[in-house]
Amino acid sequence: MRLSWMIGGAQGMGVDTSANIFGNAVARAGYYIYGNREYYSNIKGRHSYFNITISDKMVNSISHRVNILASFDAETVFQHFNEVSDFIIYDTELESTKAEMVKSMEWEITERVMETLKGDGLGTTVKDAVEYAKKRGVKVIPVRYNEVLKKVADAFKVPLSAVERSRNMIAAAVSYSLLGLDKELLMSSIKDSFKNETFVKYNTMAVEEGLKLAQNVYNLKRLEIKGHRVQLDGNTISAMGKLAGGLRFQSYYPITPASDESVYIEANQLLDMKDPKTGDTRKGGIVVIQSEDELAAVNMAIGSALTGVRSATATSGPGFSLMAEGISWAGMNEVPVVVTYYMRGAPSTGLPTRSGQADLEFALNAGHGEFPKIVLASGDHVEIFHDAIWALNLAEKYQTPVIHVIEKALANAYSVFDEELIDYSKDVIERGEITDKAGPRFQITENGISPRGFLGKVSELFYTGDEHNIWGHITEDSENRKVMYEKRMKKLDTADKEIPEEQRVNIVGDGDIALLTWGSPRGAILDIMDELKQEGINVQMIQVKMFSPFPTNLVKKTLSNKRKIIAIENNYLAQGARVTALHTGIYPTNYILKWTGRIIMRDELLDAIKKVVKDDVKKVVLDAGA
Amino acid sequence: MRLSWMIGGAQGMGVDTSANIFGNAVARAGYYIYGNREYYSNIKGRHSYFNITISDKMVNSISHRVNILASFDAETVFQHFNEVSDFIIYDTELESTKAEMVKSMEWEITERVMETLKGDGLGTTVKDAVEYAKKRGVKVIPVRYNEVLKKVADAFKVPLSAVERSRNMIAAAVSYSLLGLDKELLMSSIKDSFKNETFVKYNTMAVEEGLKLAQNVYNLKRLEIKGHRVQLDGNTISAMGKLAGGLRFQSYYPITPASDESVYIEANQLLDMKDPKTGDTRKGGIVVIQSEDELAAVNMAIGSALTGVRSATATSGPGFSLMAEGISWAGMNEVPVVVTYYMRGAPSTGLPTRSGQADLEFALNAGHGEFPKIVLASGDHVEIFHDAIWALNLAEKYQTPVIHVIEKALANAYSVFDEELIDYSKDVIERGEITDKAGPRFQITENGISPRGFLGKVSELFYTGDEHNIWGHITEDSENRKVMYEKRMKKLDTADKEIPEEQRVNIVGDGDIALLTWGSPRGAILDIMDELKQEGINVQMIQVKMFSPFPTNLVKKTLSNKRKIIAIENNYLAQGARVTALHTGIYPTNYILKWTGRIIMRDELLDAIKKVVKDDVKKVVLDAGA
Amino acid sequence: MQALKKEPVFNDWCPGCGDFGIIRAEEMAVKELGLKPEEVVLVSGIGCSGKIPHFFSLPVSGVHTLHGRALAFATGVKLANPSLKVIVNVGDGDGLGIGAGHFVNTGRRNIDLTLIVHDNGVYGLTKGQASPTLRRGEKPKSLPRPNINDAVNVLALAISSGYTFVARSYSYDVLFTKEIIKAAIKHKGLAVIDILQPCPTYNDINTKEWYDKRLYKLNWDPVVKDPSERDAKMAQALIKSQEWGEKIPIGIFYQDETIPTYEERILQNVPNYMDYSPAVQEIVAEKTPTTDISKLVKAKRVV
Amino acid sequence: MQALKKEPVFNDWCPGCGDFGIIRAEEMAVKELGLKPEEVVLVSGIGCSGKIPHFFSLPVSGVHTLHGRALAFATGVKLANPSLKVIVNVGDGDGLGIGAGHFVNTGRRNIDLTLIVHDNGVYGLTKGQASPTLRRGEKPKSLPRPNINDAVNVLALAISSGYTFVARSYSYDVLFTKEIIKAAIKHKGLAVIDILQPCPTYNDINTKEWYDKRLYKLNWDPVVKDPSERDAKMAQALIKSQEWGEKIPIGIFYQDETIPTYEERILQNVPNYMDYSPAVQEIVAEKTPTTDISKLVKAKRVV
Ligand SMILES: Cc1ncc(C[n+]2csc(CCOP(=O)(O)OP(=O)(O)O)c2C)c(N)n1
Ligand SMILES: Cc1ncc(C[n+]2csc(CCOP(=O)(O)OP(=O)(O)O)c2C)c(N)n1
Ligand code: SF4
Ligand code: SF4
Ligand SMILES: [Mg+2]
Ligand SMILES: [Mg+2]
Repeated sequence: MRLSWMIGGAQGMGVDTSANIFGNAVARAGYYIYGNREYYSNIKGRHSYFNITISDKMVNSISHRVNILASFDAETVFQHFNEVSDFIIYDTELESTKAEMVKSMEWEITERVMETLKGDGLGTTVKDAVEYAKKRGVKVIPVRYNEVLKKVADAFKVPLSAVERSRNMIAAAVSYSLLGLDKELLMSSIKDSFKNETFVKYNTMAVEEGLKLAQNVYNLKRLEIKGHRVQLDGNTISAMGKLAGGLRFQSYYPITPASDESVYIEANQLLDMKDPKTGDTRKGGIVVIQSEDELAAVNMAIGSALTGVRSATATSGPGFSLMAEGISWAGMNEVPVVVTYYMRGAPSTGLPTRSGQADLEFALNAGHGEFPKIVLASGDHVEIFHDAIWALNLAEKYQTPVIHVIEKALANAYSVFDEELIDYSKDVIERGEITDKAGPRFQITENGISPRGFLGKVSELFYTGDEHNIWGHITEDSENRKVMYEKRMKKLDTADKEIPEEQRVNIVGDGDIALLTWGSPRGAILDIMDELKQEGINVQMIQVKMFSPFPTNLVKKTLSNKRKIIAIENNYLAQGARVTALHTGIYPTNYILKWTGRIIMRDELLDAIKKVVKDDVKKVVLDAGA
Repeated sequence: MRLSWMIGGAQGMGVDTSANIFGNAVARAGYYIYGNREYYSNIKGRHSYFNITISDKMVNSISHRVNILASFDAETVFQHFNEVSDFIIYDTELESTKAEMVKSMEWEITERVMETLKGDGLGTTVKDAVEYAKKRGVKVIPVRYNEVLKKVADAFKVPLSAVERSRNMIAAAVSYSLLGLDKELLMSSIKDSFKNETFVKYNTMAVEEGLKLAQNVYNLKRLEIKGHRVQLDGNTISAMGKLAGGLRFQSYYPITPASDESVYIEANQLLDMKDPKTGDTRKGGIVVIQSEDELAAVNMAIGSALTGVRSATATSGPGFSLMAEGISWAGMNEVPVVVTYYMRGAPSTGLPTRSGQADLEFALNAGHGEFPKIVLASGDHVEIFHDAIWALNLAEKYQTPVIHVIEKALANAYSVFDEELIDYSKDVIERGEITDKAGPRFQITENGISPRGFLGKVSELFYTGDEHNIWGHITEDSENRKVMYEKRMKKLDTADKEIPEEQRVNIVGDGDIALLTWGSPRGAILDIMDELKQEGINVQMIQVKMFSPFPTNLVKKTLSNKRKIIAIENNYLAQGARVTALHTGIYPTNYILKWTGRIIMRDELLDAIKKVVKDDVKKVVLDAGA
Repeated sequence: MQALKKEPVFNDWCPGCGDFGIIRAEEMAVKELGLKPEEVVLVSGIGCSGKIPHFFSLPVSGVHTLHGRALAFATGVKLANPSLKVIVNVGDGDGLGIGAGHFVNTGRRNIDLTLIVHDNGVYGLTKGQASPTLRRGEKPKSLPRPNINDAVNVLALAISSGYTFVARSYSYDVLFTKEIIKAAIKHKGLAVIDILQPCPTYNDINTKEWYDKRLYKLNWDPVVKDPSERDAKMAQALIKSQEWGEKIPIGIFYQDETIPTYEERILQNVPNYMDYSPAVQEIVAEKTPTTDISKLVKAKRVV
Repeated sequence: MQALKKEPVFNDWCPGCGDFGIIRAEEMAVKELGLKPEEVVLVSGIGCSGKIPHFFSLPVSGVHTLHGRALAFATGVKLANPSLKVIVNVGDGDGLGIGAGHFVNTGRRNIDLTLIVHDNGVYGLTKGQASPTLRRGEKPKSLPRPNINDAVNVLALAISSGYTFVARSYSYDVLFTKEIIKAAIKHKGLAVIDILQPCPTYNDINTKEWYDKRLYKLNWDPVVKDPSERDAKMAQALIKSQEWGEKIPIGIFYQDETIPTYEERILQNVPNYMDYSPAVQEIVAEKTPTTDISKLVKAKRVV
């Protein structure tokens, strides 16, 4: 069972809040949820929307076509009328608003909307858009938002403007009615969401009114729930993983979509920590510093790591570009530092609030020169959590920078899942080779790993970005260079030997068609595997999680003798497949790619795979999503 | 005919000057020369040396084993006594100096020297080192430098310190005697090299004295010369190419080994320029600006390029890392900008004055996101010249950043060659699609190239690092994103179609053993092909010059059905071969690699290839050179 | 997609944003000075403020660059084509956080540019984090806890770095701001205007009401008429720049045209730089280079 | 290669380099203050000056970082382990050219660090290009033409950026420099010392002879004893910082311990920061995490 719901509205109008509350209420009824957020690089006024899938099983994707569209402004109708299958909730007072009057809508979109409507012999008003949908079997639910709000305002004897922010909750409430779930769940969700009593009151009443405006259609039943469930977005869960993993220092410079992670850590800076000797718990503080730029951010984290403190920074493309030099220093000096790399629409400033997977090869090669670098990419929220801990371990074990890739598509999306999935009592903390004795920092060893002392614990420790001898002092000697360089590089071989390949790639299914992917497309793929099977298409998902060191043998073996290898990525060049080809010599036979900055959705992916398999189309370019 | 000569001494003691004068004099006798410079990242006191090969044919490599070593300090003897085959010139007064007394020598080296000498039952003095060489058939020429200098000082009635800097010229003179060439050539070379009359006098007398201390051994004859010959290092010839190619703006931040290029341009800022209409020549100025960092350098060049001015910057690893973000902006905004990338010992500060080829994959992938980038790497001085012009053309034709890779091994080496090789009357200037009409900057076209207007010539031009519409205004529209992104990426396909693959890869020889290389190793390979043939080893050199767009078809065809493919590179990972594999699916069978920061020399390479071919050794790691 | 005529760009700043006052003042200044549109280039950084070139109502050109790097781009544009009027708009985070290095070092060059700092105390576009001009201990509504960094003194920093025109204005006083911008553009040399720009969305401390009761206009002579006056005028400006609290001065703090511009300094080495700048040099004559490097080659001849 | 005991590092500065005076003074200062070697971390940038940790004769630790980034590394070291004494040595190009952004923004934090600027007017290690402290029109022997950039006023910049201890010294006056360094290390907060450091190899203008006849020692009270004195003391320091020419003052220009350090500001949010800092927290107990995030998880429960 799956149901899709979308709510849209201008930025600053509370779309997020209502989407969270709506989702939260549905989750309380025992449903799993995946919700994706789309918004402009803008503070107020531009269109944003949340697209949610509700399911009785765990779900990790959204659908382009939604059952219900909850709108309370004109732009949402224009941007999405063509994506709805069942219901459109809209504001009757806006019926005569024309597309060309909506100034916040980009003219490219307006033009397309007008074309579509005119192509159907319609005008260009909200009413026409709704009409267009109606003709295609969509039911419409007109709402007189201002009337409802006026009621609320009157009841509390406040001006209309005071209750303005409940508008979005009305839209949520109307759609909630359609589901047929207990009203109480929604009410309690509201109560838990607002700290401010007055807001609870306004919203409760607005919702009461909204609920009256539609009736149960979908008949959702309350499901039984075992254990606890959590609702988490990618930024937060990454922060949680890092904290559990022993992160004690995070530097950052604000950037979308990375900074929410750091802001969360800062807000939760004081944590319970168990004393390993006494077993007592006491509060300890994490240092979080907002730096002046990303050059400072990465180098502060490196400096901190030298004292033996688990240290990280988080950024996205533009900031990561600025970190290349520092990463190279960390590689040269064998410093365990984690960079959480939130990928967004690139190149350059690109689409700052949209998603993308176009920085993978940059992440792998960032920083001049050769040094071991570990790069891993998570595919869903639960993976992010454990990978965040893993990244901190890998950094210390191999004494080298680790890049943890998380896409905006995961960062700003949330999912509801069983809490036990992020039980971390079985996640280990491995600190690698540590010493508290003075001595040469860069001892030549067989596996490349040298015992590491900490600044402040051991004296006469030396570091330099220049080539150095075992003591960390500069030397240009040719023989030392040869040996020291090799020692560093060997760590990547050691890591490659030690880290089980099974942990570096997720292989699901056993079909003869390989879906080669990484990161967020995992969700859509997993969510359509059953449907594909029903269509007679047996696939196997090969989701590469670690690109360096690359799980060459397992991937090679798995890709061999496949009927088709379809690369599925959110970029133009199929970079994950390129890296795979570099290591295995195996190239994809087909491509399903998307670079619009929007997440790959399960329905468009299903169609695309069918096209590839049945019509043997070489390459499908996806573009769903406003 | 080939003869190798080396001179060494402490930094700041004029080793370069004497090497240049010596080479210059020999060149005047009709010989071709290749000279490589090695020095520490230090201003005064550390060991530096010049290794020169003299030949009657054009030569592009040096030999590890040298015929003559001209020394005038103790460290030079210790660092090189083991590399000489015929003559060591040394200072008798230093005979009792022990290796362990030479504080400027790194202890790793001292230890090795002492071990070698002790292993031969010798002590650790200069005398012992000389003895060691003698035992192996090397003739020694002891010189009493102070006596000679005292003579000079007395003659001019100046203190000894005033003529101290002629010490190196004495060493050069003694070795010059061995060659048997006209004294006059050396004298005139001195005269042309020093502006200061007094220095000419001191040096002339010192040389007169020096010449007396040895006799003709090698019997070099004066050769006939047709046309002119020039003596040029990589920094200078790159600057010359850029200037001929129409460069009008260069920004830079000081960094070894890049900044000499910019300093040269600045010093020659006022150039003769022909007016295309009148044909008259007038002076025009190039703007050269020393910026506050490389972030500024690259962005200044980009800003300048927007006005239609051919613009470039030059840097090496650490600086290039800082340019990644700017390069991504230039890619997004389709700005023709050239970055001359001088590769040196990496990672991080690495070996700042040594060479390396370890930044290739970084250069290819620098900057977040996907955008066309053209990357070309020159293999010798003449290539640098024409490639510098080519790079400027490519940047404008494809409106995108071009990275021109030059290694330190070429930058600080010089060669003497026929001037006609850098005749640029046949080099064309192609500016690509230019418009002087106002209109959308980023028109969607079939080949991805949009007519480009210049800031200041056309009004209402807009640029932004955000995704933009045809007018250069920000838009997040999904459909525009798809099309605009594709338009940009298509330019790389267009370039791939238009640039003949033959220009992108040099294929020399027709053997069934492929020597797959790029950049500076070209010289050593070309210089040993005859000897290999004599050994029954028939090779073909495949020198990739352009890595993006990669000459896939030609390289694939050429590499197919080879008995062996040997990757020869100055790095650890064989990055050029990796990129080749990515595009062709063909991997090397063997590797000859070197990452000590020293250039690949023809004698060690010859040995290594023999080992690979005859003994079937999988990988040979080179390490010649102090 | 291929719109034949340019559609107007939607200005998506928040209602009431102080940036509206800046753009109006800047448009008026450009207009009143009678500058030709194709000679005006607006260069901006990244932030709410950085979008300004896209929103400008006059047919000038605009380059929306990178966060922190606007001055570097602007320097390239200006030096390649010194006939252009280049105006640079940056956010306070943009110009003084990530861009502080360029802020300082551009000062050393005294290029004839106008730099406008949108000083709102926050990082607007990334949701209201503290910017370098927010004072320690202050907690605008977007911060979870009071700011723990001290504020930078923009004006003193500019003076210490070599800016030769240093002023402060207030974005809601459009006419005054317009006059200051005009003076800055007319100034021969590097000008900076720190414009106090309320951000009603995130900064609920430095609001219109807050400023209205504090701001007063300087009534003095900030101009260095002779190098001998420099030290004194600079000192008075530096001292004045410390004033912040109950009373906050706006106006021109310091102006010195006795220092040569960077362009004039280039002229010493390139005598025809102004009329034969890189932007007007022709580099190609019938496909071949116009540049004659034969003298350079000759200098490297060995025979 | 695997030397068992550490060999002495060869100091490869040029004979007569002013850096020798700085290293001697710094060593003496560390010694006389009785600091424990393992508690002292020298952090340096890239340049001739940047090599200083490798040449230090005391068994302290050293981090030779990146060009321009020393302050960022130092900030990380210090905040992760606030019990360390962190001394930062930078070149003038390093600290005020490429590093100017960190110079300014570190000022805003008042971290308890000591920053020493090796002010030689040139980029030593890259062969003598003009550094940001070289004055316009000057042509040291390494420049082909006179410098066309203005010099930055290091002291005024530091004061405008928030440094709470601002001094100037002279490297050939080792004892005086030592005392200033001691005062800077003892200072609670961010200290900067601009040390005039002759570079005999490239800078033949600001030589020993040149300085010897110009330098004089400040004889005043630079200390802000109460916040009410701040403006006046700052103003006097700013004015004094302009003095350069026939007379050049050295000494402490400004000192203010009434402003809380960054560490103190962290303490407001993390009460046990000084004795339970990140560096002393144990993150692992028998291979498993010591950190308990269950409260955070609970807060995200839907059911
Ligand atoms: C290198 C880099 N880091 C971070 C960002 C994210 N970013 C976008 S706008 C902004 C701050 C904007 O603040 P400010 O400069 O004060 O401008 P305002 O929005 O307040 O006008 C930041 C940090 C970026 N675009 N590039
Ligand atoms: C990012 C980067 N750019 C450039 C360089 C090259 N570089 C090395 S030292 C130096 C300048 C040194 O000058 P300064 O900081 O004044 O120190 P000094 O040598 O005078 O002590 C430069 C530019 C570098 N190492 N890194
Ligand atoms: S966030 Fe602030 S600065 Fe940005 S547009 Fe809104 S009001 Fe203006
Ligand atoms: S170049 Fe100058 S600063 Fe560098 S070591 Fe030599 S004298 Fe000192
Ligand atoms: Mg701001
Ligand atoms: Mg310096």
